[in-house]
Amino acid sequence: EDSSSEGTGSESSEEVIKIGGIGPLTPPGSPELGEELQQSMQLAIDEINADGGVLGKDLELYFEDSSGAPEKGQSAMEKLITKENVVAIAGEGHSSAALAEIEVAKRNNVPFIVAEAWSDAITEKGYEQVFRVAPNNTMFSKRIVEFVEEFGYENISIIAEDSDWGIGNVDLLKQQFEEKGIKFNSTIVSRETKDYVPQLLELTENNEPDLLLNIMTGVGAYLVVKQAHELGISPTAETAMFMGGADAAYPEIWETTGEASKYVIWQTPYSPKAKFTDLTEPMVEAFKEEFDRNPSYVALHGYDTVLILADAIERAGSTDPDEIIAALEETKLMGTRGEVTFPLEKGPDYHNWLPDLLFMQYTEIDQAPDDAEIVFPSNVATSDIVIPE
Amino acid sequence: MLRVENLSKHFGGTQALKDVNFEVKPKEIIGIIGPNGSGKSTLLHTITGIHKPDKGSIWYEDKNITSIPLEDRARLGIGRTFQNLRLFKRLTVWENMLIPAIQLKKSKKDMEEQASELLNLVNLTHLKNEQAQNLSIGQQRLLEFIRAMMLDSKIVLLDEPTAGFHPNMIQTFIDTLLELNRRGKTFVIIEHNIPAIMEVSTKLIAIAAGEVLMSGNPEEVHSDAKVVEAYLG
Amino acid sequence: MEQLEKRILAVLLVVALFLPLFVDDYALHIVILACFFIMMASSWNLLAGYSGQVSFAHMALASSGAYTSGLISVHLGIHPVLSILVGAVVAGLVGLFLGVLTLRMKDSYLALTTIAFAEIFRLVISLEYKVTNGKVGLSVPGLFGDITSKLPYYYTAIGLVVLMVFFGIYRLVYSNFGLTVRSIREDEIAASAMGVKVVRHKIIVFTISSAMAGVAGGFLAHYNQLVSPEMTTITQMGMVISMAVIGGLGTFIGPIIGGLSLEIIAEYVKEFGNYHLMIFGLILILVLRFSPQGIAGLITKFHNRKKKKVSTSASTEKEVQK
Amino acid sequence: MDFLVPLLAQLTNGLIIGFIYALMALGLTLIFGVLKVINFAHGEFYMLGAYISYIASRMLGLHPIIGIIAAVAVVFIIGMLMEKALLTPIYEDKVERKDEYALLITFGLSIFLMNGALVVFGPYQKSPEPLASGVLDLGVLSVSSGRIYAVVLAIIFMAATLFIINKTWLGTALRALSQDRDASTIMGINAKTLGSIAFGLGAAMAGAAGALLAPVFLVFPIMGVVPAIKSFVIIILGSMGSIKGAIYGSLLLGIVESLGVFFLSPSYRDGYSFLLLIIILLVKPKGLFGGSQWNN
Amino acid sequence: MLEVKNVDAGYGKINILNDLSLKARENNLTLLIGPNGAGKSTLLKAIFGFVKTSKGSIEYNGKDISSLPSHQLVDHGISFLLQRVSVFPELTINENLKLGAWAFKKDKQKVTQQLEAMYDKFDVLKQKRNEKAGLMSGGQKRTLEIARMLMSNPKMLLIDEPSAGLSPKIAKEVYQILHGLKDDGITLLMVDQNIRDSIGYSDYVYVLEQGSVSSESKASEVEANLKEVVQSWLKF
Ligand SMILES: Nc1ncnc2c1ncn2[C@@H]1O[C@H](COP(=O)(O)OP(=O)(O)OP(=O)(O)O)[C@@H](O)[C@H]1O
Ligand SMILES: Nc1ncnc2c1ncn2[C@@H]1O[C@H](COP(=O)(O)OP(=O)(O)OP(=O)(O)O)[C@@H](O)[C@H]1O
Ligand SMILES: [Mg+2]
Ligand SMILES: [Mg+2]
Repeated sequence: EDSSSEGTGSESSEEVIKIGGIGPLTPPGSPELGEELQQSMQLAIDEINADGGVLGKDLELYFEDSSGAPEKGQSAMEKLITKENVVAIAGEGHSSAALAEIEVAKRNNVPFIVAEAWSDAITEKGYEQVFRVAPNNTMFSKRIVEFVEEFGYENISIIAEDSDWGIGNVDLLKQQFEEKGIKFNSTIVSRETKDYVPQLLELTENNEPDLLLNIMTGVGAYLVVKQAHELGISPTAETAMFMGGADAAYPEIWETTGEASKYVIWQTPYSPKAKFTDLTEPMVEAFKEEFDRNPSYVALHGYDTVLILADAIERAGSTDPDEIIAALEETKLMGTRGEVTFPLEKGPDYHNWLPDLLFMQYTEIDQAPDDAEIVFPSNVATSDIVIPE
Repeated sequence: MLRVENLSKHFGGTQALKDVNFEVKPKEIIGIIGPNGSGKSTLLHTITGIHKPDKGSIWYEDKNITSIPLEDRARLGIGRTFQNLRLFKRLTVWENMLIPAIQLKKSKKDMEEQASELLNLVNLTHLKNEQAQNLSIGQQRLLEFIRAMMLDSKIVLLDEPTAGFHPNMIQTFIDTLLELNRRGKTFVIIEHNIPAIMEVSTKLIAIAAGEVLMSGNPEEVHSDAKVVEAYLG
Repeated sequence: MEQLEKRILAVLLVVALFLPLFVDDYALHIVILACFFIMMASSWNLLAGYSGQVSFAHMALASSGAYTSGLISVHLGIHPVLSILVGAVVAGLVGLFLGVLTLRMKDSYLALTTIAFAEIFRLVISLEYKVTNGKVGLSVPGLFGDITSKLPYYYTAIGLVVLMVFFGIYRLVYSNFGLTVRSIREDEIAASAMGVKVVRHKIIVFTISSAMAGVAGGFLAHYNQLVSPEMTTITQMGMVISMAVIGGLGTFIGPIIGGLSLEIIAEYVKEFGNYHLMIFGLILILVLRFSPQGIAGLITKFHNRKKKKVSTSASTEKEVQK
Repeated sequence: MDFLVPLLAQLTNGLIIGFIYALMALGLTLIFGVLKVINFAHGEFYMLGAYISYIASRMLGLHPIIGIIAAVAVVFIIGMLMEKALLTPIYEDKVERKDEYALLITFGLSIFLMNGALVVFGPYQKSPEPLASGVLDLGVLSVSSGRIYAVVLAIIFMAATLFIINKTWLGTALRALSQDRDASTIMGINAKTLGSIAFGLGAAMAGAAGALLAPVFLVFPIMGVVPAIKSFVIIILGSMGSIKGAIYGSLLLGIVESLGVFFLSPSYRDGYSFLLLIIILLVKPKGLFGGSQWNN
Repeated sequence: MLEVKNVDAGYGKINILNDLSLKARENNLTLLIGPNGAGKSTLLKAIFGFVKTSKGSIEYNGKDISSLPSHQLVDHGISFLLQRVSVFPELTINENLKLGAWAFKKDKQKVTQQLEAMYDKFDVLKQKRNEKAGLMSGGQKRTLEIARMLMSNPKMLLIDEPSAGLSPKIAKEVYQILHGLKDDGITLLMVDQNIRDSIGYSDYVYVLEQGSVSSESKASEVEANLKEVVQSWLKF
């Protein structure tokens, strides 16, 4: 019945183990995110296959486009499960899509490792099929608040996109700032708009924040930096700028924002300066070699999901979903960013391995992300925050 | 049965109608003549409700219809054709014929009989299933005329119905018209074809610059010096 | 209705009846989605193809039905069968409102104004996330609980809905009402001069087709168990229009064929990864460019050609007899 | 005073954005006016313009001005070719539903170009060499020189277009063509070529807007979607096909958006223009300058 | 001089003109009449290239023009008056007329000269010169179309029902103008049902029936030659 995938031929179902990949490859999602996921997962699979595969079989990646949209994601999951018959799935970088996808994973009882979507609800729902190797919003917002407290910021402005990630974080931050009595204001903006001047003016109208939190992804993230700089709002001596999205670590940042990104503070779960594990550097090198660009941490997440799945299947000794899930729960595996384990107590951190978050700062124009200094947390910091004159 | 009182209409600086008064009695055939741009079509548009008059009123069977919508006037029994043809271009000839009848909720049999008869009368039966836009201009004008007849109007207003007709066709048209008139229909006809209008009309109204220049017996109007000067040349 | 249309419909019906016996779940899933699009395309065709009101708000109307149904089934615990009906009524009312609002507009104005309406709608449901759950989408109960193995149930149910909707459209289109509506499309002034109640007809069509969209939207919501603003994007609307036009606008069978074939094509080109939308766009362009009358037009042409061969020989015979 | 300065700042920004949209909307209205076609791929011509200026300035190392000129020229040619390839069936009477055909084929083109760009250029954001760096202090607002350049150039492009449309034989012929194709042919006008030129010109204006804004708003495959929708709103606001309308419509849009942001909430910014549109259409179903199409 | 030889033409697969031949002689006004739907307009459209011919040739001054694009015929001095309304409604009357001179648009002086000539001939147009053409009455539009056709200084005119919608007075003036053109060496081919008035200005008459010429005659001999056809003519 299922002879669609050419090349592997008819005996395919016995000879290979099918792994599903999912992520946005086309708009309205962020295709750059999906592309990195797909590339890094393929990289891991190729490496594993070169080493003899899993249970003596090759792994094969079936990557579906979710467009970052709930319905499309749902449909893509259905396809992976009912048509391609994959044994496990990993990926996704948009919370809205991921939340729809986990429902399908649960309904069909297929293990699903979310690689890069941060919404608390994904793991908080407590579905036993669902795992995550990315930070969640609760943790992310906690780190931001810790950062704010450590550096003594007192007046915060937040500009956030209208996605689940953006809105979710604003809610969490609001709550904590209120508790701690830190002054703040916030605005939610559409990801499609490109002129954020009105919102930036509104935020700073009769108000001079000392920290601007830029909770945006993609083009919006860059444009907020650029336009805040043009308006002379941030980063300045008075107002620091923090970028929450992965985009700060993309090499495009200098071409797109120019001098505006100098002094921007950003977060990343990975920096070569913080030596995580022995796997990190070879993976980064292999990725550069293969795809001719520097990986962002998204790629590391994607890469790890495959390692984790391979390891679990190997230990389970079968591709039965329940056994893979059981094996996943017992994971203790060195990934590219640390030793992965999945906590079992319910809550946002259920089945969620939380990687470290590093806060970095660019101090030179055209600085490579790898050369940026770590400014927080203090135990790994390589430098103090530089304040522009 | 139809009466207009002090009808005036202007477009920007153009005074298209100026205090026009006249009355149409049942079974009359009124001819309207006048130079180009004298306001004839505007008069028809105003009577049927396409334009709102600036001033004046329109009475139909002792009912003031000045401000009722277009389609209600049609349903009351005022039919019309247009100088610039307004057929349902992509509907077939046959479908064009049925539209008015459907609005009157005629029985299927009645409307089909009536449509066939009219098509036969003007020799368009062979084009029945052709889209209206594929007819020659003369054929389109004919179709518009018989389509208006499907509305069973008591009074029909025609705007240059014979323009572009072959003389034989004009004769057929006149015969049809007179026959319908005998059966009780009233007509108001705008026409530049003098012999034709002279043959059919019972009364002639000459309009110039939006005003009624003269009205009355066709012969008298035709030979009137003012009319000749303004219109016939 | 033409013989040819009848024959095609009969074939489709038979195929639909026996389909579940031969295909896997995923294929059934695609067919269910196709049914949704067919309903959308057909009801849009009623609006645009027959009455000439080219609206881009059809997906927004479906979405209004879907959200209504979803929200009341979640909050009031009403069974989806009922809530879908309520959704349809609400969509109909929104359609009525929109119809009145755009009554005096034509052609491109109407098209672009309805785009504006759809965009506002999408903006509101994205931003009022406290009620609608924003871009994440609203989780709603399934029509038959939440187990996928009930796919055949859904298949049967949507089959019935499709039949009902089609019956409605069929009755409207092949009636005096349908003919009158087409005359409005051709020339509103001429139509009113022939006694047609233009306003009433336009609004009725708008309302009915909106309610149909509402049913389709509601059904999809309770099948997917999810409603999200994604449904209302111009791209999605463009898909529906493409289906109607590629199938053949202003024909009964067109949107059915169009919906089915485009959904299948869309599914098939997914194999091409991130090339898939590009290829899809290309297919759209090529089909339109080389068969502007749509697939239905193509079929009639082939059919007629065959028939003509027969009839020309018949007419020459006649001539000979003379 | 506390109140006035921020309001002025918002209004200034709104006007600047408005001028920039005007250029795009003008192209759209030109195409609609002459060919009666709503060009759904307008946003993608905007995107092409941006990518071409990117290629010219970053990859070939040319001066940014040359990048913009190249963008205008290349998009003009692409526009002409697309018109010839895709829209001819309309004039040859091969399609019954001309409006829908044009709408859809440009819709298909839009999907194709957008996703084609995704495949060719990749999803990552890019930016051409900016024309100028630094900011200009306008008192109430500091604006990047890039935006100022974009506005000035946009105004120059618009003035040129207005001149062509209203004062030259080509313009008169284009307007004639828009009203009656056969009648133009009878005048000896080559309708095919002129139609292509019109489409090319319209597309080139979108391309120009894209190239001008590329350094301001960045370059990426889906960049054209929002500007295209805004342009749709603008040209209905100002009456489709009306040149004057497109310009006033853009400015109005910019102003209304900033007022809405200031007095209501910034989140619904994109909604204000739509609401304005619906209100205006209720009063004037053919837009502000409705009734006659080419009243300049 | 224009010669149509054995032409077949029609719409889609339907043939309207069947093996039709006729001549429009130099300095002559050739009149074309026939029942509605006979194919008169189709013939003029075929000559101008709006309808494609499937057989035969159309020669203008000895050159086959049937494959030339329509707009180029204007450069050859051929002008066409359509039967349907064809003014540019949103352009002013002045702009409409100017476009009539498209073929020599570079020669500013000549354009102005021609414009003045037309305003002299047609007073209505002069009065309304800066108004939109779409707002004129039916007959005024017709007048504008005729003037616009004459703007181009044509050598050959194809005219479809010039007098339809014109008041008798204006119609007479138009006939006189057209008649006068013959003296300038212009060839005219005219469809006109208003035979009673137009025959006096014509030199040659063709009768078209069902897509073919059914009879032809010198205008002066029409009554003698075409008794049957003529009967109702002179009445209307
Ligand atoms: N676009 C078209 N498509 C198909 N058939 C057409 C088309 N235009 C005209 N016809 C048909 O061709 C025939 C001749 O039309 P044509 O317009 O040449 O007639 P005509 O002699 O000019 O008549 P009239 O005096 O009424 O203008 C008619 O039977 C008409 O139905
Ligand atoms: N919609 C309009 N807007 C502006 N002016 C108009 C409009 N309609 C008609 N006019 C003007 O009103 C006058 C009367 O026009 P109308 O069409 O009634 O003339 P008519 O008597 O029917 O002429 P014809 O015999 O040429 O058809 C003309 O000068 C015309 O230009
Ligand atoms: Mg008139
Ligand atoms: Mg004719």
